[in-house]
Amino acid sequence: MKTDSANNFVSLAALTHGERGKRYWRSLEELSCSPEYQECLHTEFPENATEFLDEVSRRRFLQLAAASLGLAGLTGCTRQPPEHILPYVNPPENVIPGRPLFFATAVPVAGVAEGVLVESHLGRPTKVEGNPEHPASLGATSVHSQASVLDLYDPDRAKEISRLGVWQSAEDFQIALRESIAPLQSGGGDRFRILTDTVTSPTLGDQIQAVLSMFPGAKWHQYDGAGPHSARAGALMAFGRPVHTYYRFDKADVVLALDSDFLACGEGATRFAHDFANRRAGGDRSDMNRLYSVESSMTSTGGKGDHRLPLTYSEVELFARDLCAAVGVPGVTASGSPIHPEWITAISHDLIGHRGAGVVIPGSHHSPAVHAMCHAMNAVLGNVGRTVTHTDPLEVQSIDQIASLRELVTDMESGNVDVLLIMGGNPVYNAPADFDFRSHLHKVKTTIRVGLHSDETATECHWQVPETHFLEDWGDTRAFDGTVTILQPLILPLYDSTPYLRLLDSIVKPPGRSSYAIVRAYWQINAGSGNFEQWWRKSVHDGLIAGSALPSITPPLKTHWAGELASPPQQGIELVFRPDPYLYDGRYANNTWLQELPQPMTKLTWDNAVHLSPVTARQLKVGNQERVELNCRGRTVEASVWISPGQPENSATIHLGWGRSHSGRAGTGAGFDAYRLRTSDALWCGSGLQIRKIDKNYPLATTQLQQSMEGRDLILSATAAEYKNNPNFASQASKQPATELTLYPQWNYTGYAWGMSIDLTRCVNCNACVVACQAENNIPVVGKEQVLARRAMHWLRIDTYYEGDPANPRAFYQPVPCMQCEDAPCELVCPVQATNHSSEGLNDMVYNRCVGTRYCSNNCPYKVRRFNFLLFQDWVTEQTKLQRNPDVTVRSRGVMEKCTYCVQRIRETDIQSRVEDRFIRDGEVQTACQQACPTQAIIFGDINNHDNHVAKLKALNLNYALLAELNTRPRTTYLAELRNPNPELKSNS
Amino acid sequence: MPQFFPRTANSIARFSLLAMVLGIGLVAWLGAMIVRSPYETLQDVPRRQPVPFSHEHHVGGLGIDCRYCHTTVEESSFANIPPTKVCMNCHSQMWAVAPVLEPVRESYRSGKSIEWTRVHDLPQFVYFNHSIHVNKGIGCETCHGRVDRMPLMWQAQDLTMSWCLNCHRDPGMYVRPKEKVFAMGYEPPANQRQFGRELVKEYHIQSLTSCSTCHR
Amino acid sequence: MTVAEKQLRTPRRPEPGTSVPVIAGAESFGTLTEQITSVVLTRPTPLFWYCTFGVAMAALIMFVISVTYLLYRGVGVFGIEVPVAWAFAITNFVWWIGIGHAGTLISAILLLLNQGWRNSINRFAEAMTIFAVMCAGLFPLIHLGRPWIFYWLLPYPNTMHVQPQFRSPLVWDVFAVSTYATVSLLFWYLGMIPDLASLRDRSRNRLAYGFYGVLSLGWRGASRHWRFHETASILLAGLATPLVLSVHTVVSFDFTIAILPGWHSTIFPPYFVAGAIYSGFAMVLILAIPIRKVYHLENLVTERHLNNCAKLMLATGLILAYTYAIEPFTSWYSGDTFEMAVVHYRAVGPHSWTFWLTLTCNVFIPQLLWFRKFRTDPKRLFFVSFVILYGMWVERYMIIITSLHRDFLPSAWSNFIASPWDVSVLVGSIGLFVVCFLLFVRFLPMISMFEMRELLPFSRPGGGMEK
Amino acid sequence: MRLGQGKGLLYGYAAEFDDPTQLVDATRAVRQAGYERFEAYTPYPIRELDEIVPGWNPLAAIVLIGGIAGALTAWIMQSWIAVVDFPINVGGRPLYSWPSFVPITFELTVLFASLAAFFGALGLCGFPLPHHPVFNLKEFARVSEDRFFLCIEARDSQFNLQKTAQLLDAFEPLELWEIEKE
Repeated sequence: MKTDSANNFVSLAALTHGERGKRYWRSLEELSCSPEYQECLHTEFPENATEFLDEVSRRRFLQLAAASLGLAGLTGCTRQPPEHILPYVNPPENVIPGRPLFFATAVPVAGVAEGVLVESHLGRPTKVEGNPEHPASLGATSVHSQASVLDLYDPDRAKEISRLGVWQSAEDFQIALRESIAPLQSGGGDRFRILTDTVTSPTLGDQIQAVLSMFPGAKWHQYDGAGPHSARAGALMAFGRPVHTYYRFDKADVVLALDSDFLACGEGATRFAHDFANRRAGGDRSDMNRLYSVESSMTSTGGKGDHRLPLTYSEVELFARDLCAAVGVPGVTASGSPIHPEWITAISHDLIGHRGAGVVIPGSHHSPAVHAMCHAMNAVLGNVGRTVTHTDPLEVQSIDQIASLRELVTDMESGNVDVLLIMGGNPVYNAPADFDFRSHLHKVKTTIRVGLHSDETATECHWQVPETHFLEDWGDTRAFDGTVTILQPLILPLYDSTPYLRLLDSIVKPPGRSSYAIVRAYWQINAGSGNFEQWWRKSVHDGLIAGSALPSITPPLKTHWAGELASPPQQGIELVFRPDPYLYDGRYANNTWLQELPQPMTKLTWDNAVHLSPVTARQLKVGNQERVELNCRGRTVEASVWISPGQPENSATIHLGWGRSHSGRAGTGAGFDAYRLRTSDALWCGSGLQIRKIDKNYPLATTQLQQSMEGRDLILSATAAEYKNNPNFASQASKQPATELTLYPQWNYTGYAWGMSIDLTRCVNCNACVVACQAENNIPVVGKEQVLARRAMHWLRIDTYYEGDPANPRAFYQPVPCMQCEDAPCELVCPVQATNHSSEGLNDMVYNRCVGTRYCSNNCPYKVRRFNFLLFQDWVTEQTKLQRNPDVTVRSRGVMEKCTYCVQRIRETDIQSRVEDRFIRDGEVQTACQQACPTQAIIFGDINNHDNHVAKLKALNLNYALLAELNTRPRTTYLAELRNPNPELKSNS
Repeated sequence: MPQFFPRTANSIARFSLLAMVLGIGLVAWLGAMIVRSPYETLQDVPRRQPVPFSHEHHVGGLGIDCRYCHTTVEESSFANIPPTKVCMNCHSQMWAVAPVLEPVRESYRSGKSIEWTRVHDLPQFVYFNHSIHVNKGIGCETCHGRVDRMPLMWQAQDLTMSWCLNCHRDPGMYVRPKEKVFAMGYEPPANQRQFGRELVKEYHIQSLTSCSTCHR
Repeated sequence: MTVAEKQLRTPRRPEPGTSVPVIAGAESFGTLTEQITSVVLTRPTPLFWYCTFGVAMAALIMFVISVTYLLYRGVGVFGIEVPVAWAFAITNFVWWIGIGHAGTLISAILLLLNQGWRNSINRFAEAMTIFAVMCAGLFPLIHLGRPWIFYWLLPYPNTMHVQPQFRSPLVWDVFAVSTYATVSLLFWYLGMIPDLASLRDRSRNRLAYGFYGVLSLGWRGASRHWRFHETASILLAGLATPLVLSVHTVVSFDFTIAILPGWHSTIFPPYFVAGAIYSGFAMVLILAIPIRKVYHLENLVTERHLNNCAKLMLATGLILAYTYAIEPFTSWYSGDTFEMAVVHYRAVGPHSWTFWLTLTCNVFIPQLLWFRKFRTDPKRLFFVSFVILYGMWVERYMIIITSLHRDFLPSAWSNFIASPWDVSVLVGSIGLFVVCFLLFVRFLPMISMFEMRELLPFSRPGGGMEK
Repeated sequence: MRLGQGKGLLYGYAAEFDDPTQLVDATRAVRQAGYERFEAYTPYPIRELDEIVPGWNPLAAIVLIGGIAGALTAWIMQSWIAVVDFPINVGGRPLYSWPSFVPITFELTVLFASLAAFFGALGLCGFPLPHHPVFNLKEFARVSEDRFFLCIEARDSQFNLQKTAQLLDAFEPLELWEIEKE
């Protein structure tokens, strides 16, 4: 609920010192009073003066030189160098220079894909958009899909075949491969092993099977560092067979997330968020769904919850058990000491009250028991078949990956492996520490590694073979519901790379078959009857194979396990591992967009940290940005501390995927490696963690130092009930001055008037919009040192505020782009008219006119303007040039920039419509953020036309303008957030 | 030191004072002239090309329509430079062995593009769109001049921003009937102002002078 | 008995109501002229001059190096960030401009008020103005993201057909500062012409004669020269007086026109002007005290001058103290959350040290000036002036930083951290100033001789003198 | 050159005083005697001479004109640029938002007026004029120090070698000089 602004000294002091009803704190540093913060208070010139060369700018040295030469070119009095045009020799079909083309394909993340359309400018894939027809996307995209295009152009990708670091030709490799595996065939090939990432691609699976049939003794191991190991185990418990499960939140009234961050990350998140938001903010918002979140770390989903209960990992299991008992899962008895009984009763009543319309979803990283119990509850509550769907596993071959990897390791140890073919994954980096994969790997005669990067594994293998990026070659993959997409290439391979398919094919058949041929061949057999050509064209064009979703199954529930549920012991501090929301298991570590993308809750960039609750931190006497040594049963790693409000006590969460040693210029050395603590017996949670403080400070680059609202009405929110009583609470709270009070008459806009509405109820803090904006608008990455210096360049940021008790605060998300104020303060103070208003009410920013006084930024109350303090734009790396959007100016040093409402898109559509002599239709222009948003929290359009979606939203009584009292008259307005707490459950609402 | 300065010093002093004032003015004026001069704008400077392609011959002489080569001018921002294949459509038959056309044949054989030098080269931060102009009755000639009289291509206008604005302020003075867009040597009627105004109405032309019209 | 003899014989009596005469000790037209011109023409340059010049030159070189690096790497070498996009450079700009103001005040306003005592300090006060404004002018330039196109802030016929945006205070600044610099320069030079003639007539070598001969434009001291000279001086003084007030008002507009809490305040113009004169007099004294000592000008720049300057400082200082007091009141009275937050964070925020240091330097310590000892004893006065000058820099720094670093959206808050380059450029600019000033002292008449002559007995027909 | 020693063409007679009182008396007498082409040279301004030595002073008028010119230039320039030359919507303010035009108008008024004052004064003094007959007299150097000269030009209709000399002599100058043209 909003808090009214303080209006005298006394209450201001109170508010900032934290005695006014709810407890506020200024920033966590201050809360924890770390010496580092104290120092920051007093010293004005600490060691890290902002301009000293950081990673990014160190490698930018050449660019600086280039830039300073370039400066000459920027000044008025020199001519630009002659430019050359290279026309096609034979023009390809339907390529119109100056107009992009869109191709359907899918982005596979750990084998689970999201259907996308990829924008291509004269053969350069530049931007990924969602595929509206694809079930996993529905037009939206995840963070990873958006960032995947940068992976393609990653200058640190493996570029050539090499043996022990020496360059080899593809032919040499073929020969070597034959020679090494040919002798094995005699012995049935049991000394030949293939290790892959999780494989869902039918064709690839088929290829592997073909190889296996040629080497009957050979074994195929799969390992994915952050894969759904315990989900599978849980399914085995519950059903006695591996089962894949997904959920239909559009049908769910009550959702209980047991340590699950289903809205922001994990397979299907994009779709889940979409369905969830529609049930939450659909129609007249009279029937909102309700979300309970019980979790062991602060996540976006938790922050979104109507009720959030922070429990340690093991407590969550106990909680699940008590809940099972409460909803009447046969055989399950409540644990001796029920934690938070009022929660159990409230939630169980709610769930039982909504039989068939509830969802109990476990976190993929949680224990098998919790998964089993969730299955059981969903079954008992009759949700299965309605809100919960079971199918066969997505994987071609579902195996216990840990066991499989253990087997491989033991065989390597005993020297039973001659040839090991590692395709994808990165076991040397992310295999459980107790496996000691690295040293055993050296016992293998020939190790062949096919992968995108020359990473930890590649450097330990004899052969290193570059893999093709999914945008470079043909293939296929499955979505969360099993829907198959045929991947089509958008660009020829940038490097001399070998796709899996061709590699495996060359083992069983004479080499030379293209991936295209292989994929076609597979589907020719499996497409079923009918005209294959048509089928093929349609499938490729649509980006999915119609009706390829896996059929739903209803496996009988087993409850034999119910009796022997042991209450997991907890001693000391629990260590919880989670896949990183952005880097996943570390495979995206070299993606600078993801590295610099602020983490959902902490807004950290370029680092991971061990998350501790304020209380635990105080007990350990550690503060933010201090270094500690984590000691988990003898294994130690040095980590930096981040105090996370909402983190349960005696529990430390760390994200996997950081601290890479061979990742590339961006990923190497960023953060610390959590895998070093991770053992096969405690994959996701290890107890008995010792934390020892080291006297070392380690600056963490966060983009938001202050996470309290200081009692200002920045985010208006109310409960559903309050909203029913007073539908106009938002408009009443906003302090928009009356028009007649202003000195000057209002400017009136005929024709189009572009505006945006952002629905705070829908936003789930997934940050897809931020990356989308970065990709669309050629926004540079600045590097950790510059983020520390408060110079991050994101045009769009998601402010995350906490309110209430630091132990379990309520979180608020607020995406903040340029507000495009009608009475823009920034324009008034620009001395050179570099920013001013367009006839359609856009707050134009003219980079080429900007002289860089930065006055506009000072005068922007929303601080959404970004300045190129140094040469942030990468001018030398050829690959990154390929990614640039040709419709957006590439800004150089010394100019201001900011969100433009994607004016390039507006203009293109505008011109198109005028050529056709018509008006722009509603929704025809989509901003990049809007298009990416899974929950349609962002709606953009012409507000002069009252039939438009955006105009209707702005007409809602929830609509309010940020800082309206300043009379800037923003074109971007917000819809106040509504929550739906359970009246039965008083606490935390 | 009685009478240090000679009598002439007076006139010298006065003159140097005058010279200083005039000098400053002159420098300023020169600067202004230079930035507007072909030296800076490259206006009217024929560019050297790998193949001395003559618009005069092809357009003026043979009367080939602009769109035969610049195919995308009506549908895209970019007017498209013809692929080698387009040249070879004719030149595989006529002048099939002319040495001057060797680069074209070479390109066709090797598949390597011909490197044309850009004549109308706007800065990177300016986004010009051909399709909208052509579709709203702005003739090629208006910006590109009498292409049918250019043996080697040159830039007929200075392409400065103020030049763009002339038309964007008052399109009526430059617009012509759509069917005349690709015509060379079109004579605007005497009552262009009034006639233009009608066309502007008919074609729904709006004069956009917002910055984001061209700068994005 | 010649006039000179009479003058030398006449005992000096302090003017009614004062303790010390404007000119202490016996002086005649000749001795006076000799004393001042000899500094330039005959007397050997003192060691003090060489030492200070050496140090200042070193600082100046550092300035050049810093600016070169700045141009090479970008304005990001400074500590500036978002939200604190302005910091040291703008602080320095305001500080230097402010210092300039005292010069104009002394030369113009005191001239109009017919304050004879000003005659001995106005010349180098004006010089100080010019060099201070010069230093000030550099900062907005090097502070631009793309300094090489600074001229876009000026209206001129260009091929882009785009002109400056006249609603922006920065454009006002450009006009105000350049006007101020020009007018100060004209005023300064006009006043110097007769004295340049004195130097010309007394210079013994051809080079010097030529140099001062050209500069003095052929001044002969004819009565009609004096007629036009006097009228022009009075008119320029009349023009410079509103100008000097307008300049710092416009500078304060840079902040008041913005909507930031802590900036958006109507009290700023008078507040800034007072502050400017305050710091300006501090600088005048910091320059005057050592110089009168080194060049033995105690009889021309007397205790009386120090006393008067000190009194003016005290007065403007009290005005400043008042505004400090009224600011929190108005923000409290407005009941505006943001305004109050700024006041709050000024007092207790991460930059609170600036606030308390400001109060100490500009309010508490200057109260010592109530004591006569501190107004007349050169050492003590020098100390107080120095504190004030420093305090005024910190004040501007506080105004800029504390308003920017915590404004409307807490999510965008930050704590500014300066970079070494911020400091080197500031120190370097001081070097530039001192170098210019020392050159002025060495080669130009640092005290207005013709105005001093008017203060001598028997300078008026009938034997009187100027009051 | 003392009287009678001159060879070259005569520019005029100059009487050298060390007392402003004498100078003023002498000048007044010379004026009464009907001379027009004479000039008093002093080391500092002596207001009494203003009434005695003939001449006019249009400086104030020049400055006024300069000021008006400045004001008009500024206001017209700003309004024209904002409203006519390139009308741009800046922050929703009207094109002719005149209050913003005041500061620059004021500044340019002052600038133009000051320039007028300075160059007006120089012009009226006839500067630069490094060469002048009076400089032929070595002793004239002291006029910028402590001596007061009264000089009557030979081209004055009243000028007469004896009479003029006597007239000046009557005021007991330290010296009576004759100044040559060359």
